[in-house]
Amino acid sequence: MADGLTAHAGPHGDGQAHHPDLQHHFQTLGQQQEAATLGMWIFLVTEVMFFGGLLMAYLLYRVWYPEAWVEGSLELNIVLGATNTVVLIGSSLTMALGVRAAQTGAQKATVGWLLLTMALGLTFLVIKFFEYREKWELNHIPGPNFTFEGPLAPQMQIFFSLYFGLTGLHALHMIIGFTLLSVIAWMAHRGRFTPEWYTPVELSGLYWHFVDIVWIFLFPLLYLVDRTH
Amino acid sequence: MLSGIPLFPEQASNFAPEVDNLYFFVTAVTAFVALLVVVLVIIFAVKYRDRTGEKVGAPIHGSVSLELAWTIIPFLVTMVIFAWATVVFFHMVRAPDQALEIYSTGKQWMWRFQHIDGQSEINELHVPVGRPVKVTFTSEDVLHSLYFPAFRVKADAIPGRYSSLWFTATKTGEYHLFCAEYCGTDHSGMIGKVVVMEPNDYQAWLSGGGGLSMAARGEQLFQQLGCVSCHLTDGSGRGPSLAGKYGAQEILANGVAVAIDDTYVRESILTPQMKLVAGYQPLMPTFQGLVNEEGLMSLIEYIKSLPSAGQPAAATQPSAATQPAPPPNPAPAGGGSQ
Amino acid sequence: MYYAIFGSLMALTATTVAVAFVNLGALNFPVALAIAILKATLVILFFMHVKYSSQLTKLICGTAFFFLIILFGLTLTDYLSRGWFVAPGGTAGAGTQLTIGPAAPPAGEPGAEAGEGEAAPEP
Amino acid sequence: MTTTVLPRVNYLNVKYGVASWLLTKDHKRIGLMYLVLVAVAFLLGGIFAAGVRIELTTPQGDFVSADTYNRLFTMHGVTMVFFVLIPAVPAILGNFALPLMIGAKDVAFPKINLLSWYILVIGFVFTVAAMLFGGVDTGWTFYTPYSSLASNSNVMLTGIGIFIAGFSSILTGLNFMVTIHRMRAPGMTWFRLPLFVWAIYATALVQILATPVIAITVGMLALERGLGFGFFDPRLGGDPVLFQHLFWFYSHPAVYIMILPPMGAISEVIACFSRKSVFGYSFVAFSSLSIAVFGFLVWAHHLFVSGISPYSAMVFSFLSFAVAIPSAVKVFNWTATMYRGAIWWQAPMMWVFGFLGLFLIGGLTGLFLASLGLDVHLHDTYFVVAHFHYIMVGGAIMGFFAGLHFWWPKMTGRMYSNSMATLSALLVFVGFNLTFFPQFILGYLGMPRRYHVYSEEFQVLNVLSSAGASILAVGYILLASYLFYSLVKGKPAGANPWRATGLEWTTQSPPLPENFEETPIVTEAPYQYSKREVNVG
Repeated sequence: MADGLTAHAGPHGDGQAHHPDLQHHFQTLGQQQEAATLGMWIFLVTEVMFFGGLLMAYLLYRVWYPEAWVEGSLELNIVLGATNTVVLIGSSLTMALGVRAAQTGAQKATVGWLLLTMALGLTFLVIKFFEYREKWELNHIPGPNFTFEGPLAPQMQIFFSLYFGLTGLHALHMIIGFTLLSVIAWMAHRGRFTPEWYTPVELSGLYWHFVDIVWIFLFPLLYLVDRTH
Repeated sequence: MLSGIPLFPEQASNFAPEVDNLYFFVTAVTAFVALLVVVLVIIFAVKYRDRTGEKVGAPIHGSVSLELAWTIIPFLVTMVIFAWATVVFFHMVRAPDQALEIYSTGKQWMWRFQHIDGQSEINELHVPVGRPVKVTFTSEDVLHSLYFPAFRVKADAIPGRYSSLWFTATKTGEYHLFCAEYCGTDHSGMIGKVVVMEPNDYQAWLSGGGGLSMAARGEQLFQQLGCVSCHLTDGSGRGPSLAGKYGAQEILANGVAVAIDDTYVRESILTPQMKLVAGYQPLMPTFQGLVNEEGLMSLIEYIKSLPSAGQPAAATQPSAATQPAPPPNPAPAGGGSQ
Repeated sequence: MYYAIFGSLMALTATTVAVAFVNLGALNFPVALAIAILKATLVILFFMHVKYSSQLTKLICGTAFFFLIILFGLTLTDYLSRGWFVAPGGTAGAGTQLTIGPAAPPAGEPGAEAGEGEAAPEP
Repeated sequence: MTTTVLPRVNYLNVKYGVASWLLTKDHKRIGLMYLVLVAVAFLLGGIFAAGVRIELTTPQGDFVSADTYNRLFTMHGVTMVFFVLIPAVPAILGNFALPLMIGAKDVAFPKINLLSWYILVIGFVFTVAAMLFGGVDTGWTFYTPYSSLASNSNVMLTGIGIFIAGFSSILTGLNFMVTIHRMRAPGMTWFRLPLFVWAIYATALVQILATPVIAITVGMLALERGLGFGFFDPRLGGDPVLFQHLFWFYSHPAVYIMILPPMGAISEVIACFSRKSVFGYSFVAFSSLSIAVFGFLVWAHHLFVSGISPYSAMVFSFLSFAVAIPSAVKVFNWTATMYRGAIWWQAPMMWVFGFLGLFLIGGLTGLFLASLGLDVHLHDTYFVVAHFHYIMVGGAIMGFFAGLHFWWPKMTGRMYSNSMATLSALLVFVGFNLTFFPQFILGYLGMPRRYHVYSEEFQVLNVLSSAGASILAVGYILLASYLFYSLVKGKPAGANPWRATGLEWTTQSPPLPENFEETPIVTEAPYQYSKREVNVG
C-alpha cells in the first residue's frame, strides 16, 4: 500500500503520454490501481488472521470460563463501549463519503470528510483512554499487580488479558490509521488526487473500514457477553 | 545391549508388538514405493541419457488415467495405514478398568512416582509383569513427557491437568524412562529406569518401603484441610457428599453434565467456583497453595476409595435428598440455584 | 445510500445492545454474533464497495473468513471433544457447550467473601 | 579474460556503489541481496549445527555444557527456519526469476520489496543480538510455559526478531501474489504459467494466511513473559496446548513455504534437462495449490501426545494422510516426465536427482508420523529430527540448489564448473544420508531429541551421523567455492546456456535492468521442448 501512497515520488514517465503517477513497471494506470487495491485487500486478509490468533484464545476461554466472561463483561463500561461503536461507525460513514468526494474530484469536500474521520477516530481513542485509565485505577491491568475480588480472579485475569490484547491491538490499528489519514488529508489538501488517480484515499478507506469491522466484533464479544444480571 | 547396533528397542509391553508390526508394515509399503521411484529414475536417467544436449524428448504431456491411478491407489493404501494406526492408538488411549494405578509428577528435572500402597520413588518405577498399569501424572512446572521406549508409550505432562498412559509389561527387566518434551537445562538428565518385576517380587518390594497408603494420606488431608466439615458422607453438609461419586456424573449449576474424574476433582479443589454442582452455594474457598500435586493425588485416591453410600450414583440425582431439591432440568432454575 | 447504510448500522447497534439485556439463554451469543456479522457484511459490501468489485476481491474476502473458520473450527475439534473421553460412558463433557449458561453467578456479589469466612479450612 | 563477452549493459553494472544496491528497487538485485543475507544465516546456522554434532559424538556432555548445548540447537533451529528456509527460495529465486518468468518489468510493489529485505535484516539483527547477549534456550518451538515462565534466556529479543521477520515474509507473499495476478505479460494466461510460478503463488497464499498467526502468537507470548498477561499460563487456568495449536497453525504450513518453491524449481529443471514438457502440467499445478490449502488442515499432528483429544487427533491424522497425496502426485509426475526424455546430465539435474531421493524418503517417513499409533512412540525422538531434515534440507535446500544452479548463469551471466557442481551434489547427497539416516534408527530405538547426554547404546549411530555431517560440510564449502570462483573466472554463459524454454531465457544474461527490451507476448504453453528448436541465444 505504501507504494500506492508514495507513487508520486517516482514518476519515471519517459514520455509525456504517461500519467505522472504511473510507475515505470506498470503498463497502464488502471493496472497500477488494480494492483494497489489487490495488494490492500490481501493485506487485510493477513490482518484478519492477525486478529484470528487472539480471537481463537478468546473463543476457547469463553467456552471454558463462561462465568468469568459474564463477570468480566460486566466490569466494562457499556455506555462508553456503545458510544465508541457509534463514533467508529460514524467515522466509517465519513470515510466512505470522503472516498466518494475524492472520486468525484471535490477536493475541499475530500479534505473535510477526511478531517472529520480523523476527529471521530481521535474521539474513539480518547474515550478508550479513559476506559483504560479506569481499569488502571482498579488494578485490572493483567500482570503482577492485577487484583480482582472474588473467586474467579485467575480467569478474570485471562479475560482482561484478552480485553487488553484485543482492544490494544485495535487501538494500535486506529493510531496507524489516524497517521495514515493525516498524510492522505495533507496530500488531498495539496491537490494530489484527481478522479483518475485517488488510489491512496481509496486504500486508506479500506483500511479504516477494516478497523471499524474489527470493533464491530469486539464490542459484542467483550461488552455484551450477558447483561441480564 | 551394547553389542553392535540395535535396530529396535526391546519389546517389553503389550503395545510393543502391535506398534512394531505396524512399523514393519509401513516400512514395507514406503520402502516399496521408494524403491519403485528410485529404480525408475535411475533407469530413465541412464536409458534416455543424451550426452549432447541436442536431442528432444518425446511429446508426451500427461495421462489422466495414470494421474487418477497414482492419486487413488496411494490414497487407499494410506487409508489402510490410517485405520490400523488409529486402532492401535485408541487401544493405547483406553486404559482397562482394572489397571493398577500409579501416580506421578514431573518437575525440573525428575520424575516422582507414587504407588497407591504408599511407596514412592524418584526416577525409578517398579511395576509388576503381566498386569495393566495406568500412570496418571502431571507437571509441577513446565511441559514434560513421560516416555517408555520399550513399552512404546509416551504422553506429555502438562501443568494444571492430568495426563495418563497405560501398558502391560510383558518381560521382566530394566528399561529406559525418558523425558521426551524439552524442559530446560537438564532435560537429558530427566531420565530413569522402569523395573519390571515378577508379581511376587513386586509385592515384596511394595511392602518393603512404607508409610501410609495414598488413600489413607488423602483421608488425613481431608481431615486436616477441613473438607470433612462440609462434605458429609450422608449428604447433609454444605457441600455435596463425595461417597461413590468418583466415576459418576454431576449436573453443574449452569446445567452442564460433567464426569467426576481426576481432572474434575482437581479443579474442584483448586478452583471450586468454576464448576459448581447444581444446588449448592459457592461457599468453598480455593485450596490453591495449600495442597501440593501429591496431596491432590492422594485426595483423589481417597475420594475414589469412598464406597457409595447406598445411593444410586445416577447423574440426574446429583445431590442428596436432604438438599433443597435442585430441579433436574437446570435451565429454568437459572440463577435461582445460586 | 451511505446514509441508509449508516442508519441500518446504528439500528443494528441499538438492537444488539438491547438484546444483551434480554435473557435469551443459550441464544444470546449467537444472536450477538449474527448481528455483528450482519453489520460487518454491510460495511464490507457497501462502504468497502465489494458489492461492486471484481470476483477476485470477493474471493479474497471469502478466503480470509474461510481460513479463520479453519483456525477456529479445527482447534475446537480438540477442545470440544476433550471431555468425551474421560467420562465413562459419558456423552457430553464439560467443554462441549458453547453457550453461556443461564445460571451464571449473579453480578457483583458472588458470595465468595461470605463463603470464605464460613467454610474456611479449619485444620 | 573473457569477461568482455558479457552484455555491456545489465542490471549488475548499470549502477555501481553500495548505495546503488542498498537503495535498489530492482527485483533481481534484491534477490541477490537476499542471497547474501541467507548465506550469512546459513553459515551461522551451520556453525551451530556443527557444535551440536560435535557434542553428540560422545554420550557424555563433554564438549559444551547442557545450557550451551540447549542454546546451540535452539539457535540452529531459529536461524535455519526463520532466516534460511523461509526466505531462501521464495525470496531469492522467487524475486529473481518470477518477474522474468511472467514477462514483467518488476514485481508489483518494488519499494515494498526492498522494505521486506530491510525488515528481514532488522529481524535478523535482533535475533543475532539475542544470540550475542547469551542466546536462547527454548527450542525453536518456544513452547509455553517454559518460554514464558521458566527460561531465563533471551526469549524476548528472539521473539521480537521473529515477529519482525514474519512481516518480511508476509509482504513478500503479498507482493508476489499481486505480481502474478496483475503483472503477467500479454498472452501469459494462467495455464501458460511455468510451474515455478504456480508454486510461488501457492507459497504466497501460505505466507499471507499463516504468518500473521505466528506473529500474534509470539506477541501473546511476549505479553505473557514481559508484562505478566495470561494467555497460556496454567496457573490462571490457561492452556499451554493452545500455544501449540497457534504455533503449529503457522509452523506446519510454514513447511510448505519452504518446500513448495523448491518443488516448483524442480519442475522447471526436470523439464529442461529431460527436454520434455512436465508430465501432467495441470495436476502438478493444482497439487501445489492443494498442498497449500491442505497444509492448513493438519497442524495438530504435532500434538498427538501433547494432550489433545484423541478424536481430534484422529481427524488430524486423517487429514495428514490426505496431504501426502498431492506430494506423491508430484513425485510420480516428475518421474514420468523423465520417461522417454532426452536427459542431459548437467549440474542442476544432478541436484534434482539428489532432491528426488531425499524428498522421497522425507515424505514417506512422514507417513510414519501421521500414523497415530506409531507417532506415540516416535514423537519427539530423533525419528522426527531425521524426517524434517530430509524434508527441509534434503527437499528444500537440495531443491533450492537445483534452482540456484539452473538460474545462476542468468543471475551472474557466468557458468560455474559443471564437474565441481556434480561432485558437490554427490557429496551433499552422500553426506546427508550418512548424517540423517542413522537418526531414523536412533528415533525408533527411542532416543529423544534435544538430549545433551544420551545412553551409551546410541553412540555408534551418533558417531556415524556426525561423520556424515562433516562430509555434508565439505560439500557445502565446495559449492560456495566454485560459485564464488565462477563470479570472477566463470565463462560467460550467453542468454540461454541450457537451451531452456521460458521467458527468462529470452533476454540476455545478466538481464537488462528492465528485464526485456520490449514486453514479450506469449503465444503458447510452457515447456515446448519437444516441439521446436529452442533459441540458443
